[in-house]
Amino acid sequence: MTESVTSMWFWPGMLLLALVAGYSVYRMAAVQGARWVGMATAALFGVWVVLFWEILVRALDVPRVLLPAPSLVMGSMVDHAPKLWGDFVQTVGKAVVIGWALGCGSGFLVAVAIDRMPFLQRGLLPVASLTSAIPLVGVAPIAVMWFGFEWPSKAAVVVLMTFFPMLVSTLAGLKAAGKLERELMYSYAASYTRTLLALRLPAALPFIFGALKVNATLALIGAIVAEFFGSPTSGLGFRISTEAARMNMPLVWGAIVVAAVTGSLAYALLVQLERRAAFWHPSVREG
Amino acid sequence: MNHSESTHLGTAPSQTHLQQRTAVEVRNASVIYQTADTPVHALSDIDLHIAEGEFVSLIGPSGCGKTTLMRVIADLEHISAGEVLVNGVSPHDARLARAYGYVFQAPALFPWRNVLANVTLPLQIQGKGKAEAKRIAMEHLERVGLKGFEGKYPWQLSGGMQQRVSIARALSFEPKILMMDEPFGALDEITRDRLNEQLQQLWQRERRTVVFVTHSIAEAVYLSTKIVVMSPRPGRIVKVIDSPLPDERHLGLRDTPAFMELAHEVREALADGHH
Amino acid sequence: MNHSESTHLGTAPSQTHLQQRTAVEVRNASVIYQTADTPVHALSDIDLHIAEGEFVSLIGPSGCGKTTLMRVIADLEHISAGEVLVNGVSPHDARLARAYGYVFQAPALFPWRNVLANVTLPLQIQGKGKAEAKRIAMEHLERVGLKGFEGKYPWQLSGGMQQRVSIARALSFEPKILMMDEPFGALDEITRDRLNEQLQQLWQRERRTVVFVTHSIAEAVYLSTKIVVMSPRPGRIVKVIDSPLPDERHLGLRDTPAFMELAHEVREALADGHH
Amino acid sequence: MATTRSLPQRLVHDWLPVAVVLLAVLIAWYVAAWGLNAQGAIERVLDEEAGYTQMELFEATMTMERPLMPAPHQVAMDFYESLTEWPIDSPRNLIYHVIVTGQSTLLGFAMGTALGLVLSVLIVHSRTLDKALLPWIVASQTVPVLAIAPIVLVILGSLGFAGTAPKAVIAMYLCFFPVTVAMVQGLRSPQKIETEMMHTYAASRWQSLWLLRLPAALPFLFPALRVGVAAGLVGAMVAELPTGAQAGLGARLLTGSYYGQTTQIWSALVMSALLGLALTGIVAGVERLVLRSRGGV
Amino acid sequence: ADKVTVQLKWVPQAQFAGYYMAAAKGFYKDAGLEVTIKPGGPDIAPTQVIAGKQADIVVDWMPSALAAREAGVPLVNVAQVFNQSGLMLTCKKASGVASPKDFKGKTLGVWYGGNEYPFLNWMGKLGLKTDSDIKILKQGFNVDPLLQNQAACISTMIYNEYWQVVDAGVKEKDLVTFFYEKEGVATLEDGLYVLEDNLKDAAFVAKMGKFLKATLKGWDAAVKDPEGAAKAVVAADTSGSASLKVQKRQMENVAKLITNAGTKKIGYLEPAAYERTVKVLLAGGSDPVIKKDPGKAAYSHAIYDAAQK
Ligand SMILES: Nc1ncnc2c1ncn2[C@@H]1O[C@H](COP(=O)(O)OP(=O)(O)OP(=O)(O)O)[C@@H](O)[C@H]1O
Ligand SMILES: Nc1ncnc2c1ncn2[C@@H]1O[C@H](COP(=O)(O)OP(=O)(O)OP(=O)(O)O)[C@@H](O)[C@H]1O
Ligand SMILES: Cc1ncc(C[n+]2csc(CCO)c2C)c(N)n1
Ligand SMILES: [Mg+2]
Ligand SMILES: [Mg+2]
Repeated sequence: MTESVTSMWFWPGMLLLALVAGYSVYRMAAVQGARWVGMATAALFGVWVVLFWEILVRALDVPRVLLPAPSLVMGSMVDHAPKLWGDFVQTVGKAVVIGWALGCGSGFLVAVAIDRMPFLQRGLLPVASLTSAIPLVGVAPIAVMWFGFEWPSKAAVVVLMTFFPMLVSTLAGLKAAGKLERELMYSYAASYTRTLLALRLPAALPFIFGALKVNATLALIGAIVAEFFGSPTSGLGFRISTEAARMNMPLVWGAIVVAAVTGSLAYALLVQLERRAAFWHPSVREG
Repeated sequence: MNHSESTHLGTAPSQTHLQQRTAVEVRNASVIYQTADTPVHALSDIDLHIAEGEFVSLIGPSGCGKTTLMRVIADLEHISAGEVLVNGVSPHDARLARAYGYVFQAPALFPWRNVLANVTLPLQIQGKGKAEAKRIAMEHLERVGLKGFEGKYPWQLSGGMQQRVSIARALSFEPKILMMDEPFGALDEITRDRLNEQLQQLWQRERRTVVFVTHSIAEAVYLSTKIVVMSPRPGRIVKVIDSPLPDERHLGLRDTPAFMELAHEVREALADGHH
Repeated sequence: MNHSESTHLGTAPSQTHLQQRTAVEVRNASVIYQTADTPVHALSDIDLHIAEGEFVSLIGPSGCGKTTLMRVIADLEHISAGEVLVNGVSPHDARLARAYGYVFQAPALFPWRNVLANVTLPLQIQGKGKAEAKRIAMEHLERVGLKGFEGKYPWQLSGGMQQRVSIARALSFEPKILMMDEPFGALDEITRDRLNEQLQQLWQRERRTVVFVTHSIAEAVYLSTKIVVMSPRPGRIVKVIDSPLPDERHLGLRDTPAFMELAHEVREALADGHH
Repeated sequence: MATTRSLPQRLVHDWLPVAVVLLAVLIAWYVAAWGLNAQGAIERVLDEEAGYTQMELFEATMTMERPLMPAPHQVAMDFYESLTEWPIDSPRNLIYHVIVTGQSTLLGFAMGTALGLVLSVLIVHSRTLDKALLPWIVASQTVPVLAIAPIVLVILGSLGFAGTAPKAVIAMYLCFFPVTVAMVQGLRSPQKIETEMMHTYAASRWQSLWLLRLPAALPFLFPALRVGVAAGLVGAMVAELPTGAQAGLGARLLTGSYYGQTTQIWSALVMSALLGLALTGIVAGVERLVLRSRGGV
Repeated sequence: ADKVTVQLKWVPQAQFAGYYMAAAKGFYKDAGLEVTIKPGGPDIAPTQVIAGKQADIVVDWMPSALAAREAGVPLVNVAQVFNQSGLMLTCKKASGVASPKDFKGKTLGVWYGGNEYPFLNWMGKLGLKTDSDIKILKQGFNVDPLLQNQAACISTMIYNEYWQVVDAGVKEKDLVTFFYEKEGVATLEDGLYVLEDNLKDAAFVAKMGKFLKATLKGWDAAVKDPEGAAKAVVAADTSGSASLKVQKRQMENVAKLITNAGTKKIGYLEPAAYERTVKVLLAGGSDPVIKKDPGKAAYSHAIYDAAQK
C-alpha cells in the first residue's frame, strides 16, 4: 500500500475525492423539506469520513494497534457480535438504564421537594457545583470499593453523575414559568400542587429534557469508565480495557462504536420524545 | 395633589345603573417600590370607591400606576400604606373566594393547552366537572367569536384571537369582578370596535363589576360608567368622571355631542395631569 | 377587486407636495406563503405608485398584508409574481444602496448598547467615523426629545422612549425612504399625539418619502398625503385616497370638518373591505 | 432588591445556607465513615478475641490506616500536612499537582473554547455544516474519553506533541461541546426582527456577526464556559492516567487508589473539587466584569 | 550522546528499580547514552507506545507482547530480566479456601489483558469451568476486592499487592497463597522488547547493547542495595505516593525473581522458558491470546550478545 502514497497522483486524488465529498454533502444539505434530509446529510457525511479513514489508514500504513481500519472494526463487530451483545446487556441494560433512571428520578424529585425551600436551594446549589467538578475517575474506584464489582457500583457512579444536572435543570425549569402565567394561577387562588401540575411542570419540560439528554451520554460514559476499575467479565468498559491490553484494537473500536451508537440513539430517542411532550415549545414548533 | 373630585365618591351618584353595594373600596392607599437608587411612588394616596355592577375605566399616561392599582385590588401587589377592601374583605380573602377574573395585557395562554383547555383551566381549578366546564367554555368561546377554534393551539392564532381566548377564559370563570388591563391594546381598530361592542353587551346582560385599563379615550368613554383619570410621578387620581351617558350604548353613540363632550372632558383632565 | 382608484396613480395628482420622481412602483405584485395545509394569499395583485416625498399610510384590518407589503418594498420578502421597483432599481439593489430606514412595530433595540450606541449602529455599519456618527446621533436624539438619555440602556426607558430611540435610529441613517410599521402602537394617546406632531413636522422639513402602517384612522388622516386602504383574504388594496388636506398640519386640524370627512371616507372604505 | 442588602445581611442570605448544608454533609460523612468502616475495623484493626468496647470501635473507624471511607478530619490532616510540610515544588504537596492539572485544564479550556466558537460560527453560517456536523458532535461526546485517551495520546505523541499539549487536547475534547452547543443556540438567539433590521442596513455577514450575533450570544456563552471549564478539568485529570500518572490530581487519585491510600484519594478529590470551584469562580468573575461593561445585561 | 527512550509497564516502583538505579548511578551516562524512562500505568500499553514510535524499547510481560505481535506489532524479546514469575493468587482463609480444590463456587479476582490465560489454563487443569464453577471478577489495580470480601482470592504480585494486603491489616496467618510458578502455569514477566525491523540495523543493536549492559548493571546494583534502589525509585516518582519503606521491601522481593543477578546469565532469555510460556498461552480457553506459535522469531539474543562485549 505504501507505494500508492509515493505515487504522485495519491494526494491530488485525495484532494479531488475530498472536493467530491464536500460537494455531495453540500447538495444533500441543500435539499428542501422533509425531516430525513438532516439525518441523511449527517449519514452521508459519516460515510465519507469512514471512507477517508479507511483509505488513509491503509495508504499510510498506520499500525492496527493504533488505529484500525473501519473495515476491520466492522469485521470484528460481526465476528464478536454475541460477545458485544452480552457487553451491551451488562452495561447498558443494567448499569446505565437503572442508574440513569434513578439519578434523573431522584434529581427531579428532590428538586420538586426543595422547590419551596429557597434556603436549602441556596445551600445546595453551590455544593452541587462543587460535586460537579469531581471527576468520575476519582469516584469510580470508591464506588467499586463500596458497592462491589457488579453492576450496582456502575449504577451508583451513574446516579452520582446524573443527579445534580437533573436537580439543577429542574429547579431552573420550575422557575421558568412566566410571571404573568404565575399571577394568573394566583388570581385563581389555585393550590400549590395545581399550579405545579398545570403550569410549572409543563413550563419546565424543556429544561428537564435538556438534562435527560445530557445525562444519557453522561450515564453511558460513567458506566463504561467505572468498569475500568473492576468489573465482572463482561461489559463495554471491560471489553474496551481488556482488549486494549491485548492489542485487539478492532474489537476495542467495535465496543466504542456500540457505545457511541447507543448514546446517539438514546439522544435521538429523547429528542423525539421531547418533540412529543414539549410540542408547544417554540424550538420544537419551528421544526 | 388635586384629586378633589374623588372626595364625593363615598356618596354614590344617583344614576340607575349603580347599585348601592360596594365592590371595591380603596382608602388612602400608597404603593412605593424600593429600587436601587430612589424609591418610586407608584401610587400615592389613592381613594377610590367602586360599587357593584359599575364599569370603571382607568386612563392615564404610561407609568401613572394604572396597572399597579389593578394589581393592588387583585392582591397581586401589597400596599405600603392605606386600606383596600373588596366585597367587604381584604383582597387576599377575596382572591381565595375566587372573586377575580384577570385579563392581562398579554394573553398569557398556556402553549401546551389548546384553546378549549385554556378556557376550562380556571373552571377545572374551581372544581367544575369536565362536561360542565366544556359546556361553559364553548359557550364563552362562541361569545368571543371563536367557535370552531377550540382545538387549535395558542401559537396557531393571531394576536387578536389569543386575546379573545384570554377574555373568554376570564369570563367563563364568572368572577364577581372582571379586571382587564388594556385587553384590546394589540388589536386593529375594527376588531377592537367589535370587541368593545360585545363587552358592552356582556356588561349590559350580566352587570358584573368591571375594572378596565385603556389608553384610548374613546374606548373609556364608550364603555364606562365611571372614568378614573390618573397622572404619574407620583401616581395619583386627578379626576373621577361619572358618565352621564345612558346604559344602552351602540357604536353610533360615538358621534353624538354628549359623547364628544365627555371625551373632551377626559382629554382635558389627561392634559392637566400630563404636566 | 375594486381598486379602481388606484388606476389613476400613474399620473400623479396635482397637489404641490408631490414631486414627480417615483420612489416606489409596485405592479401586479402577489405574495403567496406556502404553509402546511393551504397556501396563504398574503398579497394579491397589488398596484401601488409612491412618488418621492409622499407620506403614504397603509391601513386595514389585521392580516390584510400591510406588513407584508412593507416587507416586499424593503426587500425583506420576495414576491411570488409581479414587479417592484424602488428608486428605479430592484428592492435588493435599493437596500444595498442603503435606501431604507425601517422602524419595526417593536423598538428592537440592542440591550447591550446604550441609547447613543443604538442610534449610531447603522452609521457604524455605513462606515461613518466615530465622531461624525456621534454628532449625527446626538442631533437626532435631540429631535425626538431624548437629549440627556444617550447614556441610558434600553431597559431603563419606558416603552414610548424606546420607540423614539428606534425612530431616531432610523432617521439618523438619512434613508431615502422611511418605512414605519405601527411605530406608535404601544403608546398612550397623549404621547402618541405628540409624536404624531413631531413626525409631521419632520416630514414637513425634510420631505422624505414615508411609508407608514397604522391601525388608527385619525393617525392616518392626520399624517398622510395618501391613504391606502387594504382588505384581507386575499390581501389587496380596496381604495387609495389622496388627501385633500393642506401640507401644514397641527393637531387642531382633527376637529375640522374636512378632517372628519376624510376620516369618514377611510372608515367607510375599511368597512367595505372588512368582510 | 439584592442591591439594597447590607453586608451582614448578604452573609446570612448567601452563606448561611451553604454553611448549614456543608455542616449536614460533614455530619453525614462522619456517620457514613463510622458505618462503612466498622466491619473492616473489626476484622483488621481490633483484636476480636480480646473483645472491644463500642467506644474503641468508634475510635478505630475514625483512625484507620486504610479505611473504606476516611473521616473528614483525616482528610483535613492529610491536606494540611501536604500543604505545610512540603515545599511547593515537591510532588508530595497538593499545590504542585494543582498547578500541573491547572495548566493543562486552562490550555485545554482555551483551545476548547476557541474550537467551540469557530465550530458554532461555521455551523450557524452554513446549512451544510449544520446538518452534517451537529449530529456527529453529539456522537463524539458519547465516546468514552478514558477509552480513547491512551490512543489519542500515542497518536499525538507520534505527531510530536508532548508534555502538557496532549493532555490539553483531551481537556479540549470535553470542553468544546458545551461551548459549541450553547453558542449555536446563542448565535441563533437574535430575534427575526433584529436580524431583519441588520438586513435593512445592508450589513455584511461579518458585521451582523460582530454587531448582533456575538453580543446576543454572550449570555449563552458564559454559563457554557462554566460548564466547559469543569469538563476540561475532568478531561485533564483523565488524561493524566495514560501519561504515566506522573503528576497532577488525576495521578494522585490513581496512585492513591493503587497504593490503597484512601485518604490520599479523598484529599485529591476534595482538592479537585476546590480547583473546579476556583476555575468556575474565575469564569463567573470574568462574566460579571464583561456583563457590567455592557450595562448589566 | 545516543538517545534511548524506554517505556515501563507500570508506575514508578521497585519493580523497575534497575532502570532508575542505572540512571541514578550514571551507568547510562557512562555508556554515552541519554536515556528517558517513561513511567507506565494501568492505562498504558507499552506495545502501543512503541508502535507509535514513542519508545525505542519497552518493558512488558510476554503474554501481552506476544498478543501484540499477533496483532501486527512485531515485538521481539531481546532480554528477560525477571526469570521467575511473581504472580500468585492470594486468598483469605476465612473464605474457606485452603487448596485449589476449594475454588469451586468462589469469586476469584483476575487481572486481564493477557494475564487471564495462565489463569484459565490453570483452571482448565483443575477441571473447573469458568462460567459455572467459579465466578471471575476483572480485578482493578488494587487489592480492595479482598479487603472488602468481594472475592475469596485475588491476583497479587509477591513483591507488591501481597504486601498491600498485609499492610491493610490482614495477618499473614489468615492468608493462603498459590504461586503460578509452582502450579506450572507461569508465564514470563518483565522483559525488554524492541520492534523486529530495528534489529536489522547494526547501529541500533549496538546502541541497545550499551543500554542493556548499563541496565543490567543497574539491576545488579539494585539487588545488592535495596535501600539505595528504593531511594532512586522514590526520587523518580513525581506523583509523590511511593514510600521508602514499601519500595525497599518490594525491591527485596523483586530480587528473589532475578535469581541470575550478579551472574553472566542475568537478562538472558532461556529458550525453554520461552517455549513453556507459549505453550501456556496457546492452551488457554476458547479465545486464546495467541492463536499460533510465533516460533523463534519472537525472541533474539543479538542485543544480549552485544551487551556482553
Ligand atoms: N416592580 C417594580 N419595581 C419598580 N418600579 C415599578 C415596578 N412596577 C412598576 N414600577 C413603576 O411604578 C410606576 C407605575 O407603573 P404601572 O405599571 O402601574 O404604570 P401603568 O400606568 O400601568 O403604565 P402603562 O400604561 O405603561 O402600562 C412606573 O413608574 C413604574 O416604573
Ligand atoms: N411567514 C408567514 N407564513 C405564513 N403566513 C404568513 C406569514 N407571514 C404572514 N402570513 C400571513 O399573511 C397574511 C398577511 O400578514 P401581514 O403580517 O402582512 O398582515 P398585517 O396587515 O401586517 O396584519 P397586522 O395588522 O396584524 O400586523 C396574514 O394572513 C398572515 O397570517
Ligand atoms: C490491566 C492489568 N492489570 C494488572 C496487571 C498486572 N500487573 C502487571 S505489572 C503490575 C504491577 C505490579 O504490582 C501488575 C499489577 C496487568 N498486567 N494488566
Ligand atoms: Mg400597565
Ligand atoms: Mg403587521
